[in-house]
Amino acid sequence: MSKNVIGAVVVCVLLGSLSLVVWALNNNKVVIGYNKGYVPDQPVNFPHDTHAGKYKIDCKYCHTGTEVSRHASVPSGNVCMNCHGPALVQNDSPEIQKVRDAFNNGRAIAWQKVNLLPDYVKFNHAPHIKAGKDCTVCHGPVAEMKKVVQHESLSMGFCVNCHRQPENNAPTNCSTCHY
Amino acid sequence: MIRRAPLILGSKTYETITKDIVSLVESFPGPSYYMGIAGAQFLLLIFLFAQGMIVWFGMGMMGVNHPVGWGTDIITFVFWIGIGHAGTLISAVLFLFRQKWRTSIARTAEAMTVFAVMTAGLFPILHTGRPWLAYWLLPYPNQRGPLWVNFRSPLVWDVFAVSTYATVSMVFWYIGMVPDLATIRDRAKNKWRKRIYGALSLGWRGTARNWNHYEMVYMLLAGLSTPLVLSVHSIVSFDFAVATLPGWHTTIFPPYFVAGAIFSGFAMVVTLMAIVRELVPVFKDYITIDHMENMNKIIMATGLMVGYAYGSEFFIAWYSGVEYETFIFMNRAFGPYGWSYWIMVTCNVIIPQIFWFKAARRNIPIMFVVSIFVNIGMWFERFVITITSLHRDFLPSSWGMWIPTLYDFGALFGSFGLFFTLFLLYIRLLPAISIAEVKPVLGVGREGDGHGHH
Amino acid sequence: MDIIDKVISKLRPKARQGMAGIWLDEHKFVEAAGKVRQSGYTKFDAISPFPLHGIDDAMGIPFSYIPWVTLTFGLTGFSFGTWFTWWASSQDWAINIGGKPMWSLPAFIPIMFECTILLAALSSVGALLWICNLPMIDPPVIDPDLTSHKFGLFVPEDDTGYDAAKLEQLFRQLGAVEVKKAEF
Amino acid sequence: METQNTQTPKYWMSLEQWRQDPEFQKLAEKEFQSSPLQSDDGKDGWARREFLKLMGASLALTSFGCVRRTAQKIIPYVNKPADVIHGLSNYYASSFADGFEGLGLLVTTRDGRPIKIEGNPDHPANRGGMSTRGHAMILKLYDPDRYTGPKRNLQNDTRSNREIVGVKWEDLDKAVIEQLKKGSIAILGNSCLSPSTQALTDDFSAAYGAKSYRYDDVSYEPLQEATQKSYGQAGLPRYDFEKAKYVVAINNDFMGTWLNPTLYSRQFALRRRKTADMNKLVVFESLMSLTGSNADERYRIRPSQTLDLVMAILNELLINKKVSRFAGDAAVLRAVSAFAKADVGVNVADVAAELWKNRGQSLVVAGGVHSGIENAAHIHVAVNLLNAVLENDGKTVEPVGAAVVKPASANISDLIASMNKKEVKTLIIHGCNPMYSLPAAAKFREAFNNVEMIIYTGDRNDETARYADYVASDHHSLENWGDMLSLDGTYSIQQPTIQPLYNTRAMQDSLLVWAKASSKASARVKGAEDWYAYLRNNWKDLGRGKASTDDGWTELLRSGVLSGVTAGGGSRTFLTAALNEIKPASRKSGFELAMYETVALGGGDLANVPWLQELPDPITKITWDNYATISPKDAASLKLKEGYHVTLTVGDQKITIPAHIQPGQADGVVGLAVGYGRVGAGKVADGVGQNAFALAQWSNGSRVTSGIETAVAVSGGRTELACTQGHHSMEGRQIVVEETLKDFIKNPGGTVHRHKMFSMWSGHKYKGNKWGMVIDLNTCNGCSACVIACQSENNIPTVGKKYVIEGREMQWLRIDRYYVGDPENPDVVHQPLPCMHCDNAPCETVCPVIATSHSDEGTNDMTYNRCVGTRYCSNNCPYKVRRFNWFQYSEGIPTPHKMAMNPDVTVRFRGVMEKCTFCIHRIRNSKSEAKVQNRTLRPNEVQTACQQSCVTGAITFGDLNNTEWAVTKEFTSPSSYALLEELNTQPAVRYQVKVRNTEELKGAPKHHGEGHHA
Repeated sequence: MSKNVIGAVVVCVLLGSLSLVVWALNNNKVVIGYNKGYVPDQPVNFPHDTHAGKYKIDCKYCHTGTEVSRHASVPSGNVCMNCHGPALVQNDSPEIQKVRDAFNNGRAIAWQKVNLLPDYVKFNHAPHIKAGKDCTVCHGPVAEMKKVVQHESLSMGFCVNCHRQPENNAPTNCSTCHY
Repeated sequence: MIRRAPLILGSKTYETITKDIVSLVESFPGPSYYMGIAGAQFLLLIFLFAQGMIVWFGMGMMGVNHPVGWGTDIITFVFWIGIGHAGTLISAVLFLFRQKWRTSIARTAEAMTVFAVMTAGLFPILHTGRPWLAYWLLPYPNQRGPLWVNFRSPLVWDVFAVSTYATVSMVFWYIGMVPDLATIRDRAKNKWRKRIYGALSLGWRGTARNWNHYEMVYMLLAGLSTPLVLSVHSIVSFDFAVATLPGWHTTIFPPYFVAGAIFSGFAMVVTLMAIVRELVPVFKDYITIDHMENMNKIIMATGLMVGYAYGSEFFIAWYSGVEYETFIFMNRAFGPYGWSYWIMVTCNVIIPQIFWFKAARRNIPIMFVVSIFVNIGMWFERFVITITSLHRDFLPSSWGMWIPTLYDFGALFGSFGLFFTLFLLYIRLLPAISIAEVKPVLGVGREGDGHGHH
Repeated sequence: MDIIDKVISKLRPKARQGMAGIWLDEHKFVEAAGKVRQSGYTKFDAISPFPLHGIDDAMGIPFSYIPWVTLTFGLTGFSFGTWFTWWASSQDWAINIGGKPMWSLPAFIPIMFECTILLAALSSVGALLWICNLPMIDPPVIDPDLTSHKFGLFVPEDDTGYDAAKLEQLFRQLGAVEVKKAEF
Repeated sequence: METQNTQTPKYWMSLEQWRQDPEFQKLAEKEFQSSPLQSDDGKDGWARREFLKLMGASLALTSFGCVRRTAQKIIPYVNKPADVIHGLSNYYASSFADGFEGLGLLVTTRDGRPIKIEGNPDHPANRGGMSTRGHAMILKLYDPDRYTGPKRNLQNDTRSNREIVGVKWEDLDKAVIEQLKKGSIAILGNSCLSPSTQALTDDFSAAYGAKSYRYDDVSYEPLQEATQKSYGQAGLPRYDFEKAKYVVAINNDFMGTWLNPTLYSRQFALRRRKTADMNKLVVFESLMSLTGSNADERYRIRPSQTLDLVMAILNELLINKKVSRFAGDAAVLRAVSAFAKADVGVNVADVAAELWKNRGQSLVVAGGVHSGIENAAHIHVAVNLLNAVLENDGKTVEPVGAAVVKPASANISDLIASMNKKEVKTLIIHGCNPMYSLPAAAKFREAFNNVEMIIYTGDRNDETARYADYVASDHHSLENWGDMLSLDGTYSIQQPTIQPLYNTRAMQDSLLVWAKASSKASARVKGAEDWYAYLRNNWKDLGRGKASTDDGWTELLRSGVLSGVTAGGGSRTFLTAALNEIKPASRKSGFELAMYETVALGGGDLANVPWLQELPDPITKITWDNYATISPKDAASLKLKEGYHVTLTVGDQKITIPAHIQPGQADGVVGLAVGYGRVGAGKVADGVGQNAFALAQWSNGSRVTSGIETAVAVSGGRTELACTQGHHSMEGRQIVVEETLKDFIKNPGGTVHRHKMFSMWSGHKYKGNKWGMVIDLNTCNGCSACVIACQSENNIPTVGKKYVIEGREMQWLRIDRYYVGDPENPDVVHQPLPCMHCDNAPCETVCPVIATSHSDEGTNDMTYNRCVGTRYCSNNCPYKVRRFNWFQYSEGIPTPHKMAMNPDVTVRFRGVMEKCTFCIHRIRNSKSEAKVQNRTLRPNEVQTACQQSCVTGAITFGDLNNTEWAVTKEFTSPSSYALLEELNTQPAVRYQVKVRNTEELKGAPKHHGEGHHA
């Protein structure tokens, strides 16, 4: 008798955990791979929490591409210099010194890419921003981040589960993203 | 009452049967075996090299092109899957029909099935452009939304059918082997042999209460395998029949493929049995000339069915009045690949007619040669279906030719290396004749024998 | 090596003590089994190298209930196949494929069929192993030839009316070539 | 002008800044160097950020999702140019002179690199369309075989050695100027379409007293000569095929290769489309040309009969019919009657009658490489007379004036003569490659020994460069400023769209630098700081005042075209004296060799562009080779089969080459394409085919390319020709439906056999956009520009000859060509075949992993990253439009070519299927743009690449759910049909029937179910 009880329990536990795994994977509760939580070191310690959080600078001030282009764009050196140019904000900071040196020497700063999509995924910022999606939906609370972290898995499930919501009225064709 | 021919020759007792069969596992083989396995290994190496190169550099290494998107890999896949049918047929269908003569060849036929399906199963994976992603054909939970598979695709049906078939055949084969493994375990003197076969035999001890359930499960598996075996080749034929392509888009394909599969499978069993009889002379008592003759009869019968299918295809192509269909069949027989069509007809329809003669049916060299021809013919049947339909379809502008490369030959001949390596290992490592099944039929055809109670 | 032996001995099933008789002739053996049953033993077992005709009746072994397991799981497999193809193709993510309806039932029949067979077959085998207590690690064997050409009866100690001496006599009477105390 | 982003097209601002500000230039270089590619492998300094996406590494990494990715970097600009938005294209209007054909360009650039050439919709020559070579020339910019800087060739006395060393521009200039000061300078140049370059050359000549000579690899000298003789005025004629109702082309390929084929094709199609008043094309020709393949009536003549044929028509009109004002002109009649006995093998009475009936709206054209017989100018004089007789002058043909291609004072034969007389100390060669295209008999090479220094302004180590002492390596035209006056009289501007990739210098800048060193340099030269300044200054006059102000100049650069100004026009009178020299030539016996230009390669200038080499010839469908074309009858009598080698012997020159049996070719004629057999053009072109010019004759100081007596011998051996279409008959199936004009007018599409289809269910509904395409087989002439446009737009790799033979070409769009009727002289049909985007797509059903599926906009989507590569879809595609990546093709793309990749389209990896996407990225971009601008798509806003490039407007694309789009009307018109309709695949691409303006079709329409014929 006890054998049967043990067997039944084992079978139930197996089935239960299997369904749990299925549910978790399908609903993006568990992320395997995809670099969620990736926090690379940047060449310049750019504090988003200061710029976007404390001073409430609009994301689009620097990331100018968001409203028109596929790419949000990382700002070019001259954008930094708008505020951090000679005799302007925070001149004494060594991090800013790096930025200014680079600009003055005509060097670009090689930022580490945080949120990366593969080549075959054509994410387009402009329509998402136009549709009123907040940057934080995908990028998380950047305004609180000292160092930018990949906040979401950015897996296909992550995209699709949002596109599917009827209120978003977004297409779920393959060619929406892949072409 | 007509006296039945004995199923097992020689003066055998239960003990000698055990000894005859198990001795193969308990002794070291002779030089001819080693030569055989060295040859098989060589072919296997060719297979590994060819497929390795293909996986590394791309499918372009093979002759497949545009418009002939499927070539050697798919032809050989269907070929091996077809081979695999005889085993299940012998062990399951003949079991259900209470054909006692099946007992001595069932094990080896099943082993052939398992190895043929294993060999076959590699091909659909290796024929893809990105074989390392072949697991995407399985509907497993994933982080893509989730994105499932296309259940309308015959290739997904294939995945289900072939994997089910492989699983069930393997289980069937293994369950049938468990009592025999126990026999080897009990006879073992060596500690490791005892351990290994002990583990394999699952601790089987042959109590009557176990035999009761065992026989029931064996029958259930036979009953389940029978529709399964018919479905597998039907589904493989759907790969073609469901397509739009003239020459593929044919309703006759499922029965035609199944008949062809049995045909080629039995031919392969005859080939193997002829070899086994030579390699292991003692098996001649178990795999008798009567067994061989029975199989040859089946070969002839299925050969006629296949021949009928060939004729019927032509008739329907003409009768339907579909111009593409008519063209493709004329092209099959008289186009640039006409030679392959006539090889197929010769090997599959004409040559097996020799089995109308009893002397030919009972002559080992003749049947060996015929069985080889049938296997060649059946490979070419799949060649004809795959290549000639693809190379000239609807728009003449996209017509083209398919020319095999060395890698095609490597993949084809190399696959025999894999098959024979497994088969030769099996002959020496596992009980090649079902001991527990042979013993009850010892009495068949023996009068006055103390064991016969039939 | 020794470790393996140790592990095996730990995993070995608990052996029952009892009396065993060995026969060489299967007809006498089947008869003997019937007689032993008539003598009131119920927990005894008959060991043979191959399934014996008539031993079920002689020993009163009931018809196997595994077909019910097969049926149940076959139906489960069928239902799962039906539900899953429907759910995945038309509910979870309906994608227009080849202009076909989202739930293209005829195209899903192969899947449903294969699920049925697979679950039925595996469940039958599972049931067999479950019922027969298999796999067993290195179970005691009364005589190695019982899987080759000998036939054995074993009556465990806990069987009703167990009496070693009486049993030995009975076995000898029924044609046993060997009778011994054994564990099984 | 429609563009895909919100910006209006931009002109290039920063190049000037770069030029003027050395600091800025340094900075810019730095910026380039900080590219990710640079940081990764340190070799290449070109890449921009988007480039990363092309790298295999990132693909490999992303395929294995669970592996922690290695870091990728984002390199922003240090100082972003205001116009450049990462991820959006900028469009620049420019110009491209392809020999004598001037095309207006719209260059698509991304982050400062041109990625695609499109037609400038404002340019009258091509109106948004583009030729094959126009599309392909972008790869010449990124050609890895280009010289990366000026070179010096350390020649020995006989110029037989090859020691090429790099040289600094300063040193080169010093040496050249020193040499120039010795005087006796000759400049050998092509018939340049650029007025400012011509002006500069003149200035240079004036500064040094240099003499100019003219040479074109593909020359129109006979036409120019005949124009001069016939009318007493220089210049080339301007044709208007749109006005011509009856066109007769005599050994002339005006649709494919002759003069301005893009413009002519467009004009012809415009008239073709007016079915009520449709034109008729009658072609007399020796070879099967693109024009011949579009003929309503086609007759075969030998090259040597070209003049006879024109005369026969004149004879019919002037002597037999006695019509026109020339009928009484004794001089004319004398000249014409001299040909009365010439046998042309064709009855021209009907054609002559039709011509006369349509006088004033007919057009006769002749000439081209394949009618470049001895005294070819005579043909043109006769044709001029014929057009005059038919009163076409001033209507369908008119003078364009001397401004367009300035007539040369002397040609290369004069140059050779003066070189031999040791009158030339310094020879400057630009814009032509005489060592490739001149026959050895011209003895140009030998004359080099009398020259002290040869300076060549080519861009690679080609046939001519290897004999030059200095190669002043030139910019690519996309790197250079310039202007153009095309043959239709339109002025346009050429502006650079990328900073020069290498240390090259514009030819014009070289001339300017050298001219300035002369004390006699004109004020114009002295006043110009560089070529740009010179050009700008020159345009103060050319631009009719519009270019004088900065705003005007800006506007000019924006549109690229000086609108409202057209050179030429007016009337002219035929001078009968021109006929004096014309006499019947002696008859030729045996085979006549006729060279011809292919649509892809032309004169061979762009031979190193793999797209062109792999473009199936519109007629033969053969790639990667030239071959001797021969008629089926001759092949039978020579016992010749396809690909067998033949040896063509002309005098002491021999060429052994595979043969191609060409239906429709005249008997007794061997055709051989020029442009192949390059030496030193680069890795792609070298060794491909044989140089036909080697067999050319040199007669009276000009090159003879046709009507050459040649011996043809089968020489054993066989080469497999890489043909993309192995079967040429439609097998009686309903594939291309043809209709006679009469039938078409009575009941358009009446000959199409329609099938009754039924379905068990109603099908999916498409509520939003539903994309569809209609291809008009009537206006499609098979020129194949769309194929290259598609290749350029969609990052399609080339695979090489071996793999084309194996059937692995990758072009998404193919053009099927079928012969109809008797192989001796069949009708030809062309059928472009993109993916049909079937509503009931057979490919989708069989894909196991949903890598191909249908979108709710009716497109058949191919998801590369999901594809495992079973190739089942391709097998099940009745149209066989799918292409498989048999190997990792992107590995084989040379690094600079990668800069021409379209970042909007995924670069496919090994083992996946691909196919036409309906330019889904363009749809997506347009929709995104519309969304950003709070609007829906405007009608006809989305254009596919093929549609955009199609100069005849044969392709219409758009939303089938919206009647405002042009495609809806076409799609549902009664003359449209679906290919293989009976399969019920419901294609989203339909065809318009081909209308032939004949009484009867060679392939009589019949129900395709009635069996097939061989």
